[in-house]
Amino acid sequence: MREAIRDAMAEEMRRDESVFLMGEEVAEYEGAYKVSQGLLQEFGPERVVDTPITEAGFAGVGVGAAMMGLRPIVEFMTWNFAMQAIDQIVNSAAKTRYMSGGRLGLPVVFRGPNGAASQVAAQHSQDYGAWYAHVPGLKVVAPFDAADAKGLLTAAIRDPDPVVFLEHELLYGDTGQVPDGEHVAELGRARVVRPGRDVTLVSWSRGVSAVLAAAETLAGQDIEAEVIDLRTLRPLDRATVLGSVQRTHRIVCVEEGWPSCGIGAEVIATVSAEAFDALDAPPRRVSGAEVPMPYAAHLEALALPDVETVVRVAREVCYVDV
Amino acid sequence: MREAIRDAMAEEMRRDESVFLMGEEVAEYEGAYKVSQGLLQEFGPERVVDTPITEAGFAGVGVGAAMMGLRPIVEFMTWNFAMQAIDQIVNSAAKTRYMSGGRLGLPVVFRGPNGAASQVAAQHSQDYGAWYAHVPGLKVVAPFDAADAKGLLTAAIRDPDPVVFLEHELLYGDTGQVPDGEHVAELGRARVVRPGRDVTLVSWSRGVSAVLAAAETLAGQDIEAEVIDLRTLRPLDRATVLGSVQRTHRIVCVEEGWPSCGIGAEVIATVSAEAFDALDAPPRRVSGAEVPMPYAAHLEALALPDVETVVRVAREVCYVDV
Amino acid sequence: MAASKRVEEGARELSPLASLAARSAASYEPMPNGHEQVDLGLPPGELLDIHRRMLLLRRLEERIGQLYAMGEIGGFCHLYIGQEAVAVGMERATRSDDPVITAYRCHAHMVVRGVAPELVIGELLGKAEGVSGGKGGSMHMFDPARNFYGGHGIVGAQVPLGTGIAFALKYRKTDRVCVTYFGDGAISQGQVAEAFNMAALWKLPIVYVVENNQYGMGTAVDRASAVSALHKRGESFGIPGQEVDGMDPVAVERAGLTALKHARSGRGPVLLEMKTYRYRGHSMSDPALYRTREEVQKVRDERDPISRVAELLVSAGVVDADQLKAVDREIRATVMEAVAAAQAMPDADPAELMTDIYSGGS
Amino acid sequence: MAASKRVEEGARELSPLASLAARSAASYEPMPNGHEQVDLGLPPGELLDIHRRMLLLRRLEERIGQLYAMGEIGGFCHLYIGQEAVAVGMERATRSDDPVITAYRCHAHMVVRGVAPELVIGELLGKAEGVSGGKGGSMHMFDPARNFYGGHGIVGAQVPLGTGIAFALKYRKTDRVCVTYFGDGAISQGQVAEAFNMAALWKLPIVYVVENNQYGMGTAVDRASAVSALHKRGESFGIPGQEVDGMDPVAVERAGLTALKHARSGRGPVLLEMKTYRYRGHSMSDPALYRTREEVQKVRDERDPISRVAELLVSAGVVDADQLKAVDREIRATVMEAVAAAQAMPDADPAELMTDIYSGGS
Ligand SMILES: Cc1ncc(C[n+]2csc(CCOP(=O)(O)OP(=O)(O)O)c2C)c(N)n1
Ligand SMILES: Cc1ncc(C[n+]2csc(CCOP(=O)(O)OP(=O)(O)O)c2C)c(N)n1
Ligand SMILES: [Mg+2]
Ligand SMILES: [Mg+2]
Repeated sequence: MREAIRDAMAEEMRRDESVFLMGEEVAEYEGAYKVSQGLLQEFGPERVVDTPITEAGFAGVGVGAAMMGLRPIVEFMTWNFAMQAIDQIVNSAAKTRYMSGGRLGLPVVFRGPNGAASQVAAQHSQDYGAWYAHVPGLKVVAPFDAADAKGLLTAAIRDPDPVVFLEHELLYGDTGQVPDGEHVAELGRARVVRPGRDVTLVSWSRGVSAVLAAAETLAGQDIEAEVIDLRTLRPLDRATVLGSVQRTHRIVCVEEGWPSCGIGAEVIATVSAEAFDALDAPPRRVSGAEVPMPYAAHLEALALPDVETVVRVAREVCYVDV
Repeated sequence: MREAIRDAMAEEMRRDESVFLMGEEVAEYEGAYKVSQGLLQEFGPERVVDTPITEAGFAGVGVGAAMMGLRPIVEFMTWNFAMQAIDQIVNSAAKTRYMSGGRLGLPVVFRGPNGAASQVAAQHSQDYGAWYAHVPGLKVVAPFDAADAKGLLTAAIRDPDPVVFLEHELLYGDTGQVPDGEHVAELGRARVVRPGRDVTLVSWSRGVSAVLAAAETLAGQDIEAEVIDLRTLRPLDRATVLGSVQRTHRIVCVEEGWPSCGIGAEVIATVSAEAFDALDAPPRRVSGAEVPMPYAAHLEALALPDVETVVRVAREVCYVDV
Repeated sequence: MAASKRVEEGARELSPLASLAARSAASYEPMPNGHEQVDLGLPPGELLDIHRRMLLLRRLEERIGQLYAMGEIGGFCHLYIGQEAVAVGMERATRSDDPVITAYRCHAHMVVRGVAPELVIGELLGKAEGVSGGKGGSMHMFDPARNFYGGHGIVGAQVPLGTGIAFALKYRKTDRVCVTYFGDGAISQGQVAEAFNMAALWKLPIVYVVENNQYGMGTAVDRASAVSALHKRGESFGIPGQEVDGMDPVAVERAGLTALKHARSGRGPVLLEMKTYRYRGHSMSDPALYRTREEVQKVRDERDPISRVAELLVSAGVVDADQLKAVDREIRATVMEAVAAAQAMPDADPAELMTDIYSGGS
Repeated sequence: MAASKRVEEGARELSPLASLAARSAASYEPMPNGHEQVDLGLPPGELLDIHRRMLLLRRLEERIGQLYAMGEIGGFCHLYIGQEAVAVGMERATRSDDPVITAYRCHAHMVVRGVAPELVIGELLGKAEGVSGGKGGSMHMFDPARNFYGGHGIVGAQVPLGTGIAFALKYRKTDRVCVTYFGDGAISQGQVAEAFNMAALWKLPIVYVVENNQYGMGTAVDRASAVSALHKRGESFGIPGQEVDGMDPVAVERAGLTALKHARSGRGPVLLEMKTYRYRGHSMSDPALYRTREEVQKVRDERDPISRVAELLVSAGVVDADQLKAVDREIRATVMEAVAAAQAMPDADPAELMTDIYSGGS
């Protein structure tokens, strides 16, 4: 997936000289997670810019550059550090088109890894999907596979609005087919990655892998789960989710982040209000534990949703051995 | 309500000399919204501290002071400006007890007006309730009336954990009875402010006034609404809400903020999962419009939930003239 | 290093206002080596232009204050009265293709850029034809066509934004310079320091202008800043700084020209501290009890930029008092017409609530 | 103003290491007026203590690096190897009731404070008896009982926290001083500037120590900071700064004593820039390709604080090489025992997942 993200950036930088990349360690180090490998060499230090460790400042610099029509890709080493810059992302980037009555748009992409990695503890493991998805004026993307990472990032870079692009460190090493040549996916479209008739399982980003594994297990137990990868958290593709629930009558939403006011809450609240009559069982969430992420490996594992829990809850909503 | 907040601070400062107030314009100016009137005079500049306009910095100073056992009340002139400090609130304050395995607790209160005021436009009108309620380690309070403002703020100051205290500028001028003498309310308890049997209406902070007005109208139409004031957004008093829905079988949640991943989403998702069989109608949300707040008065009015909409949606879930 | 650089003596004498205003003009601070002094050569017509521009800002803001008091304008409204020399002097030093960005006290900066007063007033009245369609209000006005980038409500946030604009100007290999304004309160914001560091590190074409009007809301400079000589705030980053009499439009213009030349030539940022003053409260709702009436009156009497220029024009025999009165009448009429034109605009359409969130129009 | 203050000459000669290390020792920068030089008077026993403390940190970190490589430690792990003179010198200058706070590179700062090595290792192994119960890991260790306040993972965030600790010390009218460490990368963080301003404005009892190990992750100082003399970063706030040879524990101790005395006497903050170096990568996963092996080797050969002190001890005839080897063996044994003790601790109980979120235990 690492290469898919790099290729999306490289191809857009070749196509459009107003696209550039900035962030900590993106140039000479080629990315703290080696996502920007080769970019400095190809595009030079004017278009691949190492910044000081000043998230508020360089996010603002990116937004300012976008005011002049450049198309900055602002990398946060991880999204945890973007809390320092969130005022610029929300107040300066997301709100300006509206505040200016449409006179000033901001084509800027903020990207980097989001959520838990491996034993990096509380300050380095937060999932920010729900916060950004809360905010009108932002588009929020969270791809699961390499093809989507490339297609959606390409779309994000070309998009005239600010996009928050949430990657996942634990997916960087994943391999997957990426279509040859230009590949642009559409923002705002979920995808049914596995069709099924008994229960709808919704997730995104790394959560999809747990859900696909659960679906596999469930299939062996005669439960055919339909798996939806949201791909974009804002705007949410309500139609795809609601359509699925109309067929399956059951839904479980799986997220790595904290549940309160999370993406799962939004999905479930939407389904409850808009597909109430279709539901044959309580709509359920499986989520990360409501704790700051612990360091110890065995505690960390307990803090994240696992395949067994997804299977169990899916069986519960199907009223199997409950 | 202004005076209730001031009195809570003054009484706690009298009681406990480790309590102090810091923030922009809190001392000589007596608060941008005159909430800290008289405090400088009574407690002097060492305990009522004007800060430079450096939210990240002074929030961090507050948290650091709490590390040494002081009990800082950190005022944000409005919560909009706390986006600059949110890293300190979340990463330094909320997570430290956990990260330290319980060795270091942080008794700090962050407070100030939240949400829309009057025509102050997008950057000054955001409702941050959902963001903070998302975060374990924080307690989040949003009082509606003067008595609660005093009782809950007193409790927040005495609380050993970081508390986010969300006031509302448009409620500052409201008057209301405050019990004489020491008045401490319990954090984490919702309150049924109007009992009813036909539909549960949930809100908090200024939203309660629209909901109470709607309940009044509905009563004239033979619908008895039960009105719940959440008062605390984290921890959420699920029991009170679920208990009410068990009786009324219908729920509408009303919030001034944006709906996506909002408090309403959490309330509805909780009710749908945990009181599914009790529900006789789709659980619904009424919320602020999903737009950065516009300046023009007539647009701003359209962006906020109004009594008519609450009445209409309540009638819909009661299946009256739908 | 920058702090130890020296500039030619005698800069003060170059301003025709300086002798008049010697009692209050602040002394000049060192400027970086290699700056030639710009010879302004001020023919009477130029001084008249300065006077007229400042007076327009004054009369416009006074009228806006009245409309606010009458309830026709809502929300926060921050007037520029007293600070006119800064916006006018800097605008005269700036090329029209040099981008400008400031905070919420932005009406004047827009109008000197050439935005029609009725579009500003229309915005304040929440009109469809207001410069932000009625959605932004007093604090959020933009006109990219005139290289004006707002109008920002979060103290200090426009400083990284302006730095990003400068980044883009360099990226595009232009010779344009971004002028970024902020207040004495804003200068302590961490992101301002972050921006200073990047601008100096990357030698960005930017002139930072701190409008030191002595107060951030109710807080006097020395209660908010450990060092109250704010032009020194760039020292830790090697950014040359200069203190300027911000009540003298000619001194402002000259300092602006020198600073812009420095930045335009690729030598990186400059920080200008404009010592100025606001006569009104911080915003319309501030009774300004943190200072005495006498303090305000003294500045009005001794340092008012409009009176100073008027005095000079009269004493130099360029115009007489009657002619100045005629100019004032004309400007008042212009403002009245702008108000009338704005009031006649239609209100923003309710359907506009849901547009301009994303590019597609919604 | 601070920048123009002058200090007595000859400070360098006071360090017994200085002559040995003259080839690499950085020259001293001006210190504020009114500081008396502290006469350290270093009997041999003191130098032995310094040596022993530094060696303990070295051996401990080396062992931690091995445990990481063996997969017994996870997550991010930042070693202190090379920088020992800073933690040891400052600790000797500090009173045990002076609070200390730093970033994620915190094992050494804890141990010099007196936290038992096995509690640190236990934490790294995720053990119940680890200093943070296995929940914090390498970056998040706290021991308020020993006046150690972390252990923070967000670059720069501990600087306002330390400033708040100093605020509390002053509020309580104590004579304690907070020592706040951060890196050369961290110094550009806006909140550091914000904290500097408040500390200077309020004259807080705090000593800021920037451990300039030349790199913030892979970025050399001069690629991240417009001015690479980091002790000047306080100038804009009037904070006196001093450059110190951070590879010389005696120079560190002396500078620390002077700075602490200044801060303790109510004269406000001081900024010490420790010129130091880390031998290992930024964290265990960094191959450190941004610098040459030769660069690292040269520092090891010429400036290594442990070798420098050892050389001095031997050349002064205090100990001989064999005795130093015995000390090393003893310290290695101590570390081995600490590892064994930590490994024998029980894992954090799974039920601990849901405790310590709030005070009630959950
Ligand atoms: C981050 C932030 N904090 C606080 C405020 C509230 N506020 C608005 S203006 C202001 C004072 C700013 O003073 P200064 O920078 O001197 O500008 P001036 O108003 O004098 O032009 C404050 C505190 C804000 N808008 N943003
Ligand atoms: C706000 C923030 N941004 C980025 C990071 C990632 N990061 C961790 S350490 C580091 C380098 C810090 O360098 P320095 O301050 O010199 O300290 P050193 O590691 O050299 O001790 C970076 C960029 C972070 N933890 N926090
Ligand atoms: Mg000001
Ligand atoms: Mg470093």
